[in-house]
Amino acid sequence: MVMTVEQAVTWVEKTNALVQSNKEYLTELDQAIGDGDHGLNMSRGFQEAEAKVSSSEYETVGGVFKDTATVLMSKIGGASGPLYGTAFLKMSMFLRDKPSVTQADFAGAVEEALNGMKQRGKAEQGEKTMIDVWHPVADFLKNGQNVNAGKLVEVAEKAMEGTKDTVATKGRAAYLQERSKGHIDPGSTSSFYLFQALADVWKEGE
Amino acid sequence: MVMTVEQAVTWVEKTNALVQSNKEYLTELDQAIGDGDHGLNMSRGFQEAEAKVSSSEYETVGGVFKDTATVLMSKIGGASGPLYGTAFLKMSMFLRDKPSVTQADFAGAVEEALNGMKQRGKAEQGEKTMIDVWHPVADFLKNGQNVNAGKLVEVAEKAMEGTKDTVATKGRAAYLQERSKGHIDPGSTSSFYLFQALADVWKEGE
Amino acid sequence: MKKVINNPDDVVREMLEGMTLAYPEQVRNLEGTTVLVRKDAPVDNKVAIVSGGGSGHEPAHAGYIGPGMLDAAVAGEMFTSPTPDQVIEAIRAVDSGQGVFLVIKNYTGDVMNFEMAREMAEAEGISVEQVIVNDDVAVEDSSFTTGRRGIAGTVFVHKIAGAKAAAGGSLKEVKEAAEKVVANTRSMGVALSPCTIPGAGKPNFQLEDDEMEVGIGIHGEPGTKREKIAPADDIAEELLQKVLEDSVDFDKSEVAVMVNGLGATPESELFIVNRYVHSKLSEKGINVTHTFVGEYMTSLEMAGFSITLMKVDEEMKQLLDAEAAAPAFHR
Amino acid sequence: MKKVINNPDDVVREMLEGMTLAYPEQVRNLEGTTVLVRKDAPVDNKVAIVSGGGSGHEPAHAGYIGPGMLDAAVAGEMFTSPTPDQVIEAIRAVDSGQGVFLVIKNYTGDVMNFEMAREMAEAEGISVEQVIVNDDVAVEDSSFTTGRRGIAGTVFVHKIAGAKAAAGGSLKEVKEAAEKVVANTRSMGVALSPCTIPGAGKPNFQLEDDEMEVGIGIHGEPGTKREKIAPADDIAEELLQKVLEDSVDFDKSEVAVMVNGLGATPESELFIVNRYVHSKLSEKGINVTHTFVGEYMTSLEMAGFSITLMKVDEEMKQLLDAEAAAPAFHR
Ligand SMILES: Nc1ncnc2c1ncn2[C@@H]1O[C@H](COP(=O)(O)OP(=O)(O)O)[C@@H](O)[C@H]1O
Ligand SMILES: Nc1ncnc2c1ncn2[C@@H]1O[C@H](COP(=O)(O)OP(=O)(O)O)[C@@H](O)[C@H]1O
Ligand SMILES: [Mg+2]
Ligand SMILES: [Mg+2]
Ligand SMILES: [Mg+2]
Ligand SMILES: [Mg+2]
Repeated sequence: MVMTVEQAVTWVEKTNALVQSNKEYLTELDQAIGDGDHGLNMSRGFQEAEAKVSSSEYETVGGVFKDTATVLMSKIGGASGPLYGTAFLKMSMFLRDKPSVTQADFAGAVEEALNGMKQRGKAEQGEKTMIDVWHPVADFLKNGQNVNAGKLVEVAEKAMEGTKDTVATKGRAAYLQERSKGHIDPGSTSSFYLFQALADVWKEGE
Repeated sequence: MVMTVEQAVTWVEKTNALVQSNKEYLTELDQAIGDGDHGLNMSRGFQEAEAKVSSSEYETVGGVFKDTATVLMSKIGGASGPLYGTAFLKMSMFLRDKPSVTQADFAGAVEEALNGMKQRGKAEQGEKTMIDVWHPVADFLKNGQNVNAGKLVEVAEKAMEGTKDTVATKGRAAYLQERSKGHIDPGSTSSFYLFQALADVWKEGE
Repeated sequence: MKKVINNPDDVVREMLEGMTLAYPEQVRNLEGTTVLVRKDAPVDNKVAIVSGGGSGHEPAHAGYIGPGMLDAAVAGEMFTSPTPDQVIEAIRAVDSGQGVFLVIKNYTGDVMNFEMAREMAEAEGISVEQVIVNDDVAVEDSSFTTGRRGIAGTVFVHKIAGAKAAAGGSLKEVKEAAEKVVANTRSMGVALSPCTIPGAGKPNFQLEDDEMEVGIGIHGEPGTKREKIAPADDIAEELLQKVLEDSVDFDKSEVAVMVNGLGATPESELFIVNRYVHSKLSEKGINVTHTFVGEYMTSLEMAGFSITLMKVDEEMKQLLDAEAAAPAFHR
Repeated sequence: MKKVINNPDDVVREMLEGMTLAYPEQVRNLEGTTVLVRKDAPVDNKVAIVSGGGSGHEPAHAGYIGPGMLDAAVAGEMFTSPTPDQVIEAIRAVDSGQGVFLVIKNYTGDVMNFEMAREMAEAEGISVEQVIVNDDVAVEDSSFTTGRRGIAGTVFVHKIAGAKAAAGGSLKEVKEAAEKVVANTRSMGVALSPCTIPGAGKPNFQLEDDEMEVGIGIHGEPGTKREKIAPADDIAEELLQKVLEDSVDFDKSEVAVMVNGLGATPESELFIVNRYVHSKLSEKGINVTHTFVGEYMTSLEMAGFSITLMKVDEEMKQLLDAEAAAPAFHR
């Protein structure tokens, strides 16, 4: 599985499509344990990111991710803006000088993204944040075996659903303490959409 | 029909009883076309008036009315406070030096009250205010013939109900213009209670 | 009804206690009354300004006590004019010998209670003058009726009469300045939700989720008509239009603007309205010299706002700019 | 959802336009940004103070721009921290060479976005320091979690850091003053009704007619527990108790008090709470030196309030008293 510039653009577009059609659901998830703006934030950010990358010309995947990072960073705000911004920025930096992106490159990029996000958010796995989705996905990609679209969705979905039973210790949901249990983390859900979109891209490329 | 000091006190007491048990109704009437405080105002004022006159000793009916006036004036506020205050003040002034009060005396007192209220409120009959009750009652008392409890209630009640079909041009309901139609005037209703209480006093004296 | 109160009967007294404790350097309570006066009242050689009315309009009226504004504020029960015995206490406490000026909003109750106090004060030899504020254009003006209500424009009267008095104006001059404000000030309001008097337990009217009440006063009364809710610009346009069309000729004039929140409207929304008002006035060649956005004359927890325009001349601009140091109004 | 808005997407921009039009002598908008700065920024030879956060807390943060307080306020979308590119614009615009001090409330989003801007500014050679405000005792403090929220106590940080900077304090001194405020300030809030982000269309939670949400923040989030509504004194007691029991030793100390309305609570009710707070503190031998009652840090149209106590020393009292002339804060 190699990622082309075109696929990178499509990834952003498909993520946007999923975010837009699930905008209200993301907001509802955030209303339960946060401040109810996650759908608005993601929709604002990815709308602009899609507009930017689909109207620009790119030589490299890294270039697509760099623009995506810049737009997300300057349009989302909140907690998710710097985190998604950092994720794409770290991926773009890792892939900077790569004219083509192999699966191993991509796995390395996601690993870098994860590390950047953990550092930025001072969060570890198990704190009911989007890290809980990025972590197993990064592991899965790094593993290298049987990496396919179906498995990717499976891993991401399971991770997202796993956030339901944990108590938040980072992010806004942490203020709710025990009351945060029983609700899926909104950021984990938007991260799930991101990887679902990636799986769709892969499927089309098969 | 002569009014004794005791009867004057009972009048205030009975008025208070009616006001207290209809407090919410008076407020509802005022909510429809005013600011919704008439029940509160009347209840606060007559509660204190009763407390005052039932715990004091009086030589004259005028004395009872003077204290009633003072309490109403300093406890009700709003539009109804100065009006009821003026009414009792004018009655007390008219009856000042009368050791006993005949029916003619009382009719004169009410006439004086009406004039004082009209002057204070710059209102005439037909403007959907308590004047619309005091006016026919004053006329009825002045007339002198067949003055009895039943008739008094009849006159006052009819007058009160007549306010339903008029458009307010004085008081807070005037701001509603045509929309004030179809609602009974709250101050006319509390004035009706006053005269109903008077009729009850008369009945007991029969 | 959800309220942060103890007993409904104690609301006004406890509120006044809380105010006095909040502003111990600025105000004091006349014992046994519902009157707050300037800490240093009576102020020598100055005409004193007394305002007041029912409670529930906070920061009006006590929030406007201070140098350059009011000398006393008399609080009635919620939405109920104060009684004459309270008003006379205020008058007595603030008169320095230069006379006392009463700012009265045009409600039958306020007018009667204040005028009775005025009669009593005059009988005691105190010079008293008054102005009756009636800025609300929602209500038709007619000499046969009660006339128009006084609403947020009252704050401009406090400011200008207060500044005139602070500048050494005589009772007559203060009255003239206040009358100029009244003659040049027009307001209109709208409600998105009603409010509840603590003792009443329920609101005077109900609104559906898509309704607003236009031409609202400040006592929770129904307005002059009910309409479907509209975008902010359309609501502002409707109110502004009525204000501009009224008897003051605002054409090419200079104006002070007040966008006043009625209680529950977020400030962000008031600024959105202010933006529209400014752009519209500038389109019309009307020059805004002063702007006030915030909660100045509220109606308990009512959601909604009013727009006030005051046409100003040089003197009024100067008086608006003059120093004022009341808890709720600073220049 | 009833709001006086046009398009939900335009709320913040239109609000900022309305603010700029309301205070043309005090603030200006950095074109193309959501930043308002002091009209005269950068102020020579002064450490600049920058605050900000999501919108919906008005008058915070732009209402605190002015001499003696903030040099800039950065507005995010409703309840959403502003992005680093906006914060850096603010930093650049206000730096006079003496450095820039950031006041950040302890929310992951605010912390991350402001810190990214700080990194960028430092890379450009601007000295930047910051304080993270976390006054809300409703949330347990633990180093393993996000920690506590920053709420109304932030206004005391604005005042004291602002006064220190105005008095010529260095960046380090401003930071120390701000940290002293954070170390000595504790708050807690309660909601009687929720609020709605314009774009979300409905509130985050619902309350029954007899319920209140205790331990509420300022973003419409659910609180830490739900209880039956109680008399004002009991609610105030519950909040005050938690504030007093926390890690600041208020015993026999001097304090500044803030009773902050969250948006829809009538001022009369805030004063009733203030009355209780004063009487309780005086019982305990705690001396109130300054009192602030009003809407300082709101949560859109939420009904409810918070109580903040700041233990003060001589320096803090002086800084509290120092002149300040922001639209929403005057001394
Ligand atoms: N410290 C953190 N590290 C990683 N992710 C975080 C952190 N804090 C919050 N998040 C993620 O951000 C999501 C919330 O995003 P959003 O609602 O857009 O921002 P905000 O919380 O500022 O309103 C959470 O659901 C969580 O997944
Ligand atoms: N100018 C007036 N003349 C006579 N009665 C009046 C006048 N204005 C109001 N009223 C009476 O007062 C009543 C309202 O009293 P109340 O609700 O206690 O005072 P407010 O209107 O100040 O709230 C009205 O229903 C009406 O009968
Ligand atoms: Mg959120
Ligand atoms: Mg009434
Ligand atoms: Mg009334
Ligand atoms: Mg947010």
